[in-house]
Amino acid sequence: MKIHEADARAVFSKFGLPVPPSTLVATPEDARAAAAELGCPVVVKAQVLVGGRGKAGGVKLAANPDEAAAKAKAILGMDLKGIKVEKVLVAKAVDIAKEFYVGMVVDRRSRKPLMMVSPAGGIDIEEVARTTPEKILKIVIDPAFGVLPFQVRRMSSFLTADKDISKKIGGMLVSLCRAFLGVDASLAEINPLVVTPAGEVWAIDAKINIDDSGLFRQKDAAALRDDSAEDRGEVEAREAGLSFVKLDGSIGCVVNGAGLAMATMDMIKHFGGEPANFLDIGGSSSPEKVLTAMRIILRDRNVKAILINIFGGITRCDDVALGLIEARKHLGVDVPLVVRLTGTNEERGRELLAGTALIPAATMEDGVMKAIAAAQGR
Amino acid sequence: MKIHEADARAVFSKFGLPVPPSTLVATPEDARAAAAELGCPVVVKAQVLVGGRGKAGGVKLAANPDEAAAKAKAILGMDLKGIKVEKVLVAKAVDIAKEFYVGMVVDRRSRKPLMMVSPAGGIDIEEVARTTPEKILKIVIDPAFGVLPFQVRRMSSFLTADKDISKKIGGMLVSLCRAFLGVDASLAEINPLVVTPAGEVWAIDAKINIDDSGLFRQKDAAALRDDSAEDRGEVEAREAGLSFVKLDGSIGCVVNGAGLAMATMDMIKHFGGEPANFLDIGGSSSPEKVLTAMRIILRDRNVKAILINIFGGITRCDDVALGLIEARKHLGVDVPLVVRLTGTNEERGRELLAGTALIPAATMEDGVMKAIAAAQGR
Amino acid sequence: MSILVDEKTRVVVQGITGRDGAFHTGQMLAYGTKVVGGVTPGKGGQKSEHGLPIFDTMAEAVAATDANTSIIYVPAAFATDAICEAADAGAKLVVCITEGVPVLDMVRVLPYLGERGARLIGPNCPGIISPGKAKVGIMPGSIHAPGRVGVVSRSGTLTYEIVHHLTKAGIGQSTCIGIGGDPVAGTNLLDALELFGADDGTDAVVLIGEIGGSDEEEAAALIARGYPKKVASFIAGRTAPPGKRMGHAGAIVSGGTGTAAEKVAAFKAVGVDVAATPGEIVELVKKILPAKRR
Amino acid sequence: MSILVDEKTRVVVQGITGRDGAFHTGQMLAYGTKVVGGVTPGKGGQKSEHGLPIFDTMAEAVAATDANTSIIYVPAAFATDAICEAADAGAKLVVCITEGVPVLDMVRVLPYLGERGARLIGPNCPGIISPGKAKVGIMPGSIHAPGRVGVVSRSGTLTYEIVHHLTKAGIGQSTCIGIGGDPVAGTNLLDALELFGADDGTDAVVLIGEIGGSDEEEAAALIARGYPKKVASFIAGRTAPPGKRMGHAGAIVSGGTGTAAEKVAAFKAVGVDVAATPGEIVELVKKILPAKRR
Repeated sequence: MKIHEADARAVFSKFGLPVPPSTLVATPEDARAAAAELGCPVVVKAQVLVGGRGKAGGVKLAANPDEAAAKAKAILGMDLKGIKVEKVLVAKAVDIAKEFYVGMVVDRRSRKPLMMVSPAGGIDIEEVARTTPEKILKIVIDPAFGVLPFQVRRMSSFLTADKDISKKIGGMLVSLCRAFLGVDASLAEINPLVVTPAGEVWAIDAKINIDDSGLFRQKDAAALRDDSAEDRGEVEAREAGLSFVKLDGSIGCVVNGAGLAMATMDMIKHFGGEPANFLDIGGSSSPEKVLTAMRIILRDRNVKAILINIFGGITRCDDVALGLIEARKHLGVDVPLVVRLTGTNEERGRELLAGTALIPAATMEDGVMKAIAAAQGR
Repeated sequence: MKIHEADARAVFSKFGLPVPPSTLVATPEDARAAAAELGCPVVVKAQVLVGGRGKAGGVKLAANPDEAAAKAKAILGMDLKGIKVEKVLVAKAVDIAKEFYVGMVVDRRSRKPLMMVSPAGGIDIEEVARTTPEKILKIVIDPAFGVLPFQVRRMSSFLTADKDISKKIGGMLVSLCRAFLGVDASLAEINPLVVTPAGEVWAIDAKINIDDSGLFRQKDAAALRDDSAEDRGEVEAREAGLSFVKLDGSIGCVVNGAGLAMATMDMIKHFGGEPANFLDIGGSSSPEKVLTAMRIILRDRNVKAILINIFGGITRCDDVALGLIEARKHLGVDVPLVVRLTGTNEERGRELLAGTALIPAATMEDGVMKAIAAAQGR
Repeated sequence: MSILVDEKTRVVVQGITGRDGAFHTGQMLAYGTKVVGGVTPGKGGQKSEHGLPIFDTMAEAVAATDANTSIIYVPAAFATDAICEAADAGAKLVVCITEGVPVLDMVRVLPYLGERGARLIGPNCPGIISPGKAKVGIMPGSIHAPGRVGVVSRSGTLTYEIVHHLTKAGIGQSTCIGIGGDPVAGTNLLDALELFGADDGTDAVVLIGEIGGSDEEEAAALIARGYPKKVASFIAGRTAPPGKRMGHAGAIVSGGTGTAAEKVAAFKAVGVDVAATPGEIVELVKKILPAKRR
Repeated sequence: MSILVDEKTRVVVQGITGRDGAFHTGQMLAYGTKVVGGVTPGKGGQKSEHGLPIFDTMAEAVAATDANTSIIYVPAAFATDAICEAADAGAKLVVCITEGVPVLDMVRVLPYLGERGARLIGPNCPGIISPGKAKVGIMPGSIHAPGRVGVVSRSGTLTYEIVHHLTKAGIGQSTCIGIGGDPVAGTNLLDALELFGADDGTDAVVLIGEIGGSDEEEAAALIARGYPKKVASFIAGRTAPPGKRMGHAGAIVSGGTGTAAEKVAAFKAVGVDVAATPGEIVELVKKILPAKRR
């Protein structure tokens, strides 16, 4: 789960990272007042959960309160990658002598947290990783200790030869690690970590993603969720325990299991169709989940046919069949439904669907072919 | 390092353990006031760092403030195993339906913290371990997690079948583990953990020993040290980085290394002498340490001879020799000094001591024999 | 032969009284798996609907049943504890079906298991089956057949789809293992490859990967260093858009890495064919199986 | 033959510029140990007083010198970090001389080392020596002689005393290892016994114990289960009063357990003789050494 910069700054502050003072505002007038109170220059930053807002004009410097109001006015209401900017952060600007990247993720390979630092700060770290990987130092962290002093020394001396600044950055690395472990983060980044000409260090941008699986015990973080950057269907799906990603094609997909759902999309494309979505109804199924899935898909006017592809394991085919029957009853299903059911309780599922207008398919390939044909009106 | 019950109660409270309210006082009048404020009955408990104070009459129940004052008067100034009682704790008494033992130590065998619980609370747990070991459940703790829920369930259900009380005790186990890990404890005990007839749970006694090696990072705990229960020599020795234990014999020992120091005592006894002390001047030696060691030993009027037994490794014989020369110069050395020096820089040490009145010994056994003879005036 | 589970596997079900736990216990028993008991704290002493003894703790369950394996169906908030409890009680294989276990818990769990000599499969996985011997998971037993092809997969149902094709084509499996869709897995693709590599009963391996991470690239590197068995592959997510998590926490193309195209290229570079559709895997396996064993 | 250190041991000294570190580096070099460099953060690039290269980090030191062993002389507050750094850099044996390391740090350090395949000796120990081959510690080299008796001890100087007696009596040592006086040791009595048990160059073992804990009782149990070598013993602290810590954090008789009498009895019960004085160990060893090897 992504959280807003303003919230990530608050988490960082709580864990002792130096973050320039800032105020979150929703109007140009409040931006002016905030700028006056903080002291100028300030940076006005769009608060949207999409990347690249700087390049898109969502971050602007203001030399005085009036300019802050004007910049806020320009940014508020702006459309950034489909998201309307509702709030801006007015943050005290700091002079920049150097910019570093500092970040932390969980590493699949070592199965441990990984800290990454680079002297190439302020730019896209994935670009750095591709073009100049030697500029990134990666350090595996043991959660029983957090980042160890020898690791801190290695990283901070990788960034700078200045002992004084190196020590300050070391303190930030320790705090970042505590914050990461403390909030069940899946990603935490300071990009850039700035050194001022006077030798101060600041985290002038803050990014934290929280592990969705950790939210049950991170109540404070869970309250920070902002759905506005998400498709309505994706929000609804998540709340119902489904996983849904909207695409641009014409064939809706209801599948159990993420791998099979991806493979279904891939096969539709392979045989010349276009999937309208990724949708995984998850493991332990219930008729309600299927009903919700159908409702979300049917809302998409591009959808010309729906393929239900179920290979039952923990998901039971009879549960799916019951959900489909409910959907036919309660939702205006005006597109062809192709249904493939195999696996746990498959016979009972087929029995339940016998005699309905649903188009049965014997195999996944058969189902994909029939759905493509149906979508093309054949 | 042992800390007082009052301080251990404060640590427990900080980590969320239910501890009955109490007040630390130094006079009967203050005990009366404390009892009145807390509400009676209260328990008046001698605050001394020695075990068995209950049996020795250092813990008394008082039904009203006047009785509290009287009991405090009886306890204050009392001599408990050589320690004068300077303060008493006046604690609100709770009704006792059941008493359990709960404790935590570091286990040498598993090299992990170990939690121990027993339904035989309120009595000496080492006695329980000897006579009815089946009444103690021991659980190894992984510090990366602290005590895990399944371990909590095992321990609390070992203590009681009552689900409600079991749950409350479970919470106490979690808190005790956090306290233990949080203060670098080497031992933490709640004995007894009391269940009241109404089903409340209370930690009515609190004992915490802090790992001396952890004190450098446990500043709060380090401030709780009370030397009053210790021999003056032991305190002075510790402050000088030496390890000293006073005994009742006539032969003072200055040895490097705890094992060799013990073996020296053992050999003195083996050959018919009586050691006056255990004294380990430690590893990295300095002439000052030797000087301090001599000063501490010479204070004991029982000492009739001193044996210096050094096998140099990280300790250098020349450092020891310089210290002995200083001691001869600055302290009134009026007993025979038998000196055995072997190992690192042994020749330089012997050279430095050549021509002094010190009695040289070729081996440890030779030194022990000469020291026994000297102490017996032979 | 097979890996990790076989006729000697003795299973305790943690969460045996839950809906899924109870259902799949029945399915495992029906398959012939030696399920010897279950654990649900507070229900110790009762019998499950299958007539199996229920224990309050794994320690009691292992002591009473001599189990060596556990399978976990408890809710996510209790799964970490259940995994640790199983390993601490002496289970040498722990299969965690539960999804939604915090990743930082897994980071701490794996060393805990390592110290106790236990292996974890999962979490968020379908489990493991050695056809004809034991099924410790939620996969439909009927689609499997005993044989000499090992299957390892990051997916659940997609594995069933592919195994179903293999079985229908007369190609049996030594063991099929679903490692799960989370970023930190107790047993990963490389671990499974190594186990199959050392298994006398496995002639070839089917590797079912997906977008996200670099496990497939590492598997390709392992194969390049000299792997004793032939491998055929399928990669899910060729049409997945970047930046979107495709169900699994680990299935995400970010910053242009973790794409299906990269993984397909990595495999092809080391001579591992990649099927375009699940069904096509049958032809690839026929090509790599030793002639006498087809 | 010997255990853990020999001619192939290549040592980096952590804390080489400190008083003790510098002194004992000189002593180790004089003994013939292959000390290949040192680490002191902030002094990388300089040379030690012995002419050895100094590095800022263990990673650099290991990369430049191909070291496999580290010895640590840094102050207690930095020792935990130094141990972890050594293991993380690839040192397979880490000897920590420093005393005063928090016990709960050791609890966390040991799994960290285990994951990296590293062994720790210490902390608060004199180190290890394989006479004539390598000395990685602070013991006086001159008192040792090559031979076929293994020595393991919870003590430092007491070990020197006993080894000195052995050498003077013409009994050489395969390896002498001081495990240290702290309650949690990286290598304990049992570990050392097992290593000596498997060492072709060791004919008999001298075990030097002391009051506190139950390591000696566990060693006796190990011997009772069938130990391949003969053992002779000495136990320090027969006259130690209960409840008093005798220098070592682990040397305390509490609640009537951990007494010398118990340990002596445990050894005698399994046929291990216990010397009354350090010098008496010579006679005991002569009794148990195979005739041809005396």
